[in-house]
Amino acid sequence: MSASDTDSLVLRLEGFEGPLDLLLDLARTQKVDLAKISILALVEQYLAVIEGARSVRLELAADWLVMAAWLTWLKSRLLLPEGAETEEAEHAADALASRLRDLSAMRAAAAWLSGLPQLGQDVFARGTPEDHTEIDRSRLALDLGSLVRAYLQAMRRRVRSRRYEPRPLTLWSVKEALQRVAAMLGSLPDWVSLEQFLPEGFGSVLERRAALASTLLAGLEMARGGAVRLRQEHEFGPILVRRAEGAVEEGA
Amino acid sequence: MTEEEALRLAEALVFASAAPVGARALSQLLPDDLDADAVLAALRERYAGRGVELVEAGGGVQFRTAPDLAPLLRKVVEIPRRLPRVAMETLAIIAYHQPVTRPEIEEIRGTSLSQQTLDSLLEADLIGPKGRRESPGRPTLWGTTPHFLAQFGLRDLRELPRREDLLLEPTVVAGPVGQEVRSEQGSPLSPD
Amino acid sequence: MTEEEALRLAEALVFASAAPVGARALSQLLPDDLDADAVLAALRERYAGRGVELVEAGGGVQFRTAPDLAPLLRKVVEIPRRLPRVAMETLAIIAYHQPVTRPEIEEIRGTSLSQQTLDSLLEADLIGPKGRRESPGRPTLWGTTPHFLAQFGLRDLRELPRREDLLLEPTVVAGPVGQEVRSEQGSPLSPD
Repeated sequence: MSASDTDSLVLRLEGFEGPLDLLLDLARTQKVDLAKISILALVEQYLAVIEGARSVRLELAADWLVMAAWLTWLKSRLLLPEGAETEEAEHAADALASRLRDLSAMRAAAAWLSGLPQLGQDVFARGTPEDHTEIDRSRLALDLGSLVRAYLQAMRRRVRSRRYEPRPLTLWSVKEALQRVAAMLGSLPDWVSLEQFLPEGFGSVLERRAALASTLLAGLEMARGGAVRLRQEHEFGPILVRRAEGAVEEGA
Repeated sequence: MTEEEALRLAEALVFASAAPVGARALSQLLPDDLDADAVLAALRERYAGRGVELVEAGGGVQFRTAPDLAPLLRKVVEIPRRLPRVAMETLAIIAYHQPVTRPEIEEIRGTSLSQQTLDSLLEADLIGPKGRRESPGRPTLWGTTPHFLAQFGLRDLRELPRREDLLLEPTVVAGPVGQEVRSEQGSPLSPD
Repeated sequence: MTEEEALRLAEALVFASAAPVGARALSQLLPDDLDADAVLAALRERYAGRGVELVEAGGGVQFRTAPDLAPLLRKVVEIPRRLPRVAMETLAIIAYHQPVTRPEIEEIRGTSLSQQTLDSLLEADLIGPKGRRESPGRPTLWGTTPHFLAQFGLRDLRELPRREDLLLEPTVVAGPVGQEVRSEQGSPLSPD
């Protein structure tokens, strides 16, 4: 393959439907029977194309790179002296060649189908078919295909007509906790548990935990500012709060 | 173009057209030296007495079954009725979301559901009431009938293609719009 | 009923129907001593070379315009859009590997299958669900429809070329290497 070929492939990379598509195209450029392609040559060409493409566009899709990594492995094994690993690699190479053959056969089948005169494209059925049926309401023409099509239609229309509305936030914020702690502080004679500052009536465990975290943050904030003191007797024990009189004590 | 070729073309054109073909439409396809009226006349003559005849209709000509054969055909050609699109969509939604209430079907289709549509599905014995939802107004729940399974050749409802196999979700759920939809797509009875 | 009368009747029956007509439908109209297949064969002969021809497709016979008239008819008859290449490839894979699941199709093409492609094939009534595979997740199996055969003018799926014949690609074999015959056939799914 010449350098100019590589360049044009790099530019065309977006036109390929995935790595297998590119590999098949490269195999075709070897201009031999697919059964006789050199997997090694193919691997080198693919890696060259991917390397070239990466120098132009760093963001190359994952499946291209996964295939590149796999082919690198394959190449390294194929180059090893005879041994168990080479055998394994040859199996893998056969599997790859076989996949390419199958894809190639399906391409050819698609081309063959496209070449047939298609109803409604190349040949036409009667434009005004006559219905001599006396309509018998007892029978319905129902098939799974039309049921599924109808469902898809309904769901797609629904997606189009839908608007996004964010859910209202119900979590107790640090700001709210600060206000509440500040408001309640004056009436506290001595150390009280932080949990005493939580508002009532939480719907879920999650909401309660969030409120506790907000209240703790509020307490820490106020302790930093010297308004309160925090204390924890032991690990995981209740966190106690009282109005500050002197130095600030850090919570454990 | 020979006269025979013109005849072939006229035959194919009249056959394939969804509406009657006038001489003017044909003449656009014919070379100047061929007269469309004459070609159509020759075509009519060729089909005279056959099972299908060329008749004048709506400002042009059209193929029609010979009148004497129509009664014979009437007994045989069986074209089963298709459900209207709205009914088919409603049926599909009931099949996939059952048991489901009428407002829920309307919510999914994004439009109101006519009594006629519901009646037609009931008459065809494709759907039936499946109790009531214990919510304000106690709306009727709808589901599919055993006859529905028989009509579609299904052993049971699990034979319906799964929604994920219809590719509804992977592309639909791109971004917050999709997520919103997905969460409501789940069975209406199952809470999040 | 004379043979000529049988021919008229068959002509009218096939002309009237929107879908291919099977020999059995015709034989119900004919007296016992007349063979429906023979009548249809005589009808085909009568229409050979005309602007409208009798062709076998999708399990029956249908009148269709002669392929050579397509360029002229396309000027006046409305044509739906052709399927894009990706859809044709997917259709070919489904036709050859059916019943087949979506992941298998993706495996063969080496890339994911878009919603749009599957939709377009479903909407054109070329493919349909064919039950589920009894494997984990019970994925939906896809296959071609009767309309697929009618659309491409195939009598049945056996009219598709054999895969090993498809592999003798004139595009890959440059030069006069045409005689080279390969017997082996790629396995449909070779896992890594």
